[in-house]
Amino acid sequence: MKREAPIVLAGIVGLIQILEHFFDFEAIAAVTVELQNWVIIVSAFSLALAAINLAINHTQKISAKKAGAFDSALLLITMVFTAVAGIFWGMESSGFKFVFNAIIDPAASAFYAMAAFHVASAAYRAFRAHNAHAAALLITGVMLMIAKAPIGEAWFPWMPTITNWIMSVLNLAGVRGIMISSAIGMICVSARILLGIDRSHLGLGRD
Amino acid sequence: MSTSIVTWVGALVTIGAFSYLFKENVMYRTIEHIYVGAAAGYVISVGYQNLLTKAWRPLVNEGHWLVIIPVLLGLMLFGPYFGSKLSWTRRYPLSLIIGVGAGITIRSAVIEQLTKQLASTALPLKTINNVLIVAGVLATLSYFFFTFKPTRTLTGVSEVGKWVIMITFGAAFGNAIMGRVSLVIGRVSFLFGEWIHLIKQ
Amino acid sequence: MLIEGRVAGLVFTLITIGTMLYGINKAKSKLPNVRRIAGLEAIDEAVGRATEMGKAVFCTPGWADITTSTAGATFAALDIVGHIARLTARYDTRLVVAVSYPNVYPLAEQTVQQAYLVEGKREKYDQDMVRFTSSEQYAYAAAVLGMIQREKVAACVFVGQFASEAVDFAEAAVAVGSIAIAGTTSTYQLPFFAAACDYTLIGEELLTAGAYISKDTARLGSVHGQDLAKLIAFGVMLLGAILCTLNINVVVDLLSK
Amino acid sequence: MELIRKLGEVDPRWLYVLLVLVVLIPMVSPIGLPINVSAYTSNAFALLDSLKPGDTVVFDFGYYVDGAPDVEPIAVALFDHLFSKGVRIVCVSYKNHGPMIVDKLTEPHVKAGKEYGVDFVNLGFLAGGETALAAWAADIKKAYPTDWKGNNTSTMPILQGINTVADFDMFVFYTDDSAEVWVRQISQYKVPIIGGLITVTAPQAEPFLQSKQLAGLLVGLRGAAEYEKLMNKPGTASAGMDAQSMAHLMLIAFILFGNASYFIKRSKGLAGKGAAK
Repeated sequence: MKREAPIVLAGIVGLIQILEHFFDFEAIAAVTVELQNWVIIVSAFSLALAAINLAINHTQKISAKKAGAFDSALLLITMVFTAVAGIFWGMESSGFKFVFNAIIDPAASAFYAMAAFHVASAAYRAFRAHNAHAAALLITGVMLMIAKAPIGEAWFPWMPTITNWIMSVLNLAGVRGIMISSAIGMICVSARILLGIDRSHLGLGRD
Repeated sequence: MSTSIVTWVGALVTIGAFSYLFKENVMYRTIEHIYVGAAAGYVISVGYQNLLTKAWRPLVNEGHWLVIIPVLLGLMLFGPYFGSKLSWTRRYPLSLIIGVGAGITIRSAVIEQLTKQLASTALPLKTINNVLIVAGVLATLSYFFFTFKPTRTLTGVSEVGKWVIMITFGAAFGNAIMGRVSLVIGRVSFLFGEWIHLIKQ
Repeated sequence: MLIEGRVAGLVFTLITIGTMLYGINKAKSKLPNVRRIAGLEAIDEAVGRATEMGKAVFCTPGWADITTSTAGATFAALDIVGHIARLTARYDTRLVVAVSYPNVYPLAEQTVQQAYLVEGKREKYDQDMVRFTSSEQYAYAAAVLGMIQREKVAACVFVGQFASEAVDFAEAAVAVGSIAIAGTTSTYQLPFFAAACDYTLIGEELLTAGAYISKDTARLGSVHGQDLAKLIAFGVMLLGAILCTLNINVVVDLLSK
Repeated sequence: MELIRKLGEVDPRWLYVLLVLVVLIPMVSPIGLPINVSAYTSNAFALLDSLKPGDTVVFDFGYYVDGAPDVEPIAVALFDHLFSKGVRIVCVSYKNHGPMIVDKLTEPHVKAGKEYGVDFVNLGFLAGGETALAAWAADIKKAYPTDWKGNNTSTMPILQGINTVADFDMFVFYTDDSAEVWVRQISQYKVPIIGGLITVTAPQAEPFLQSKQLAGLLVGLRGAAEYEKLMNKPGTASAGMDAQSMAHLMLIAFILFGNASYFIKRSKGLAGKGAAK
């Protein structure tokens, strides 16, 4: 029972979503939206899960006096401060806004921009025409980069015409082919979950 | 030079993060941990705010008793923290989220990403572009046939598909690099514009 | 009753699920044959090369948890990790596996251990083979980069879900002169992998490779069922285009019903 | 030949410094290269320009601050454009950084006299991803009983007469992900959708444009620069275009050099890679 009930629950709520979309039943429509709003509430709880895991993990590191205990303490202090500021002073408060604008925004942006630097070194050391397929990829990519930079347009005025054609014909065909294939894949994965064939997401073994 | 403390702290954070590009160091590790902590705290605040508007106020102010069900389900997510005997509790809220999500995926993917795409590919084969689009989609799709007998035709068509896919990746590659460059521009403009005013705004 | 404009969607839902169930049912009596997947064959070759050179094989099942929608990619990746572990056990090659999420760690450990057991090399299994890094993106990425540089690897396999760290990994593998094989369903990272790595498993190829290695009836059967659904889609588009050329719009009309 | 081979082995840290310089110099002393407006941008501009005073539009913020440099300039330009036309804007957030971003972007307009709750509103973030999007699209006031600041949405002037997403005149989303989620959940409501996309994911939206599931696309910093040009109001995006040009040239040069060095090495049998095929 304990194993079957969650699977049945997933199946029923999923089926309701599907039926409501294709059939015109007033009663189901209300239930569907209600269920969706329940998901919002449960998801709001789940936002705390990752934070709790993180807190437990780092508390253990501190109590075991492992290397990096200082970093862990720093992490916990910032986390508690931010959460307290957000909950008690409110997310409109200047303390909370300070954390967002002075720490989260620049740090996230810097970490993400770091990937751009790695692209530069990868352009230099890794993006190789090691076979014909990779050559086709690189040539298309470089043409696009020329066409989208104002200086490239000035030097090769015909380049944007070619790249626009590539985008709206060849690229369109490739993306659509991949999209159709993965849409069918997505439907099958979801259906296997709703039918209880795939239950790995619930930690119930992979049968 | 900027006189805003937010800009100054932000600049130090940015430089600290970028210092990793030269060598893993204490400053980077410090910034990383502060950031991860702040981001977690931010998410907790957002979650709390959501619960306030979606669960607490409707329940207390308007008497929507039905809200108790998702609240209980939400609390069940935390069962496993109170001993492995309670690890089953988490399956129910997960089932709700996954079940509704799977249903929504099926119902919208099948129309927006399947039937509408099929209809838009049924183009009159009267221009070269249309022929290329139809042939390209079919060839790409056949690259993802995995279990059919590999006849010479199928292998040939899927090889064409692989070329189309590579050109598609080429387009994505060019765009990806462009997007990443914008990110560097953003940071350079912050450090040298907003912070030390070298770039005239 | 039926909502206008969504009938074709309903029909295709039923067709897709129907072919999938048919495929799974058929697989119970006979597993379908899966076509050659170049990236998968390259793994055997890469392990062989590492063995010859006396160097290590590195792999990672990506940066994703098993409770999210990308679980499929992670499970397929774990199947490939198991496959690699059997090869390294057979040839006595050193193996390093880096794991990101806590939930994935025990699964990866069990997978590798099981592989050594099956190959009769239990004593060769080493606790240090499967290493937990961090679920924080940059910490995970930094750890992986460190391992690739320090462990003198001759083959790198990156499979599963990846974000912006993909390009760093591919670049690191190239920098140490290792063969690089990658596979992911995250489409934005695929171009970087395809440009930098020797072999790339594209999207569903990864999922199919996982199903193929695991010999899991339901998953392999589903692959066959999906193929049938794709074949129907293929036919509908081809027919639609031909009829449309002859000014007959019946297929487009039916699809928008 | 030897030089090219050696150039292939430069310490990557020099490349990082070079990239910063290549971006910085044209920003300090702009070259002012002309930019051409693409058909995508002019089509999207024409659609947005056809909105009338009093029309109500959704802005859905689906990006995190880390992707902001590439996406946000589009949002900034559209706020300017639509507010100047007297269009009302309902802001929602698909990702949790959204509400803070909306606050920041609307601040100058509040100072210029736009009234909260009448000219625009910040409804905030809902957890639950695509399911949350589906929920509020179907019934906006049920999903958002209050806005981000705790005001009751049912009495808010800007939301009078609006129940589902179909009641809006246009739907604009900004994202650092792909357009698929919005096409899946919003396209069924027959409201024109315009996507403000991060550059990376633009190629994947192409089929939706051809099939008219999306009405228009604005892509990345370049798209924003073109939009600024159409509005005759150069801003941050236009300022970055010279830097973009130079960085592209540098990266193209890197790819060419890298490949030349690779082929020289390979011809001498020095490269480990490529031997596989």
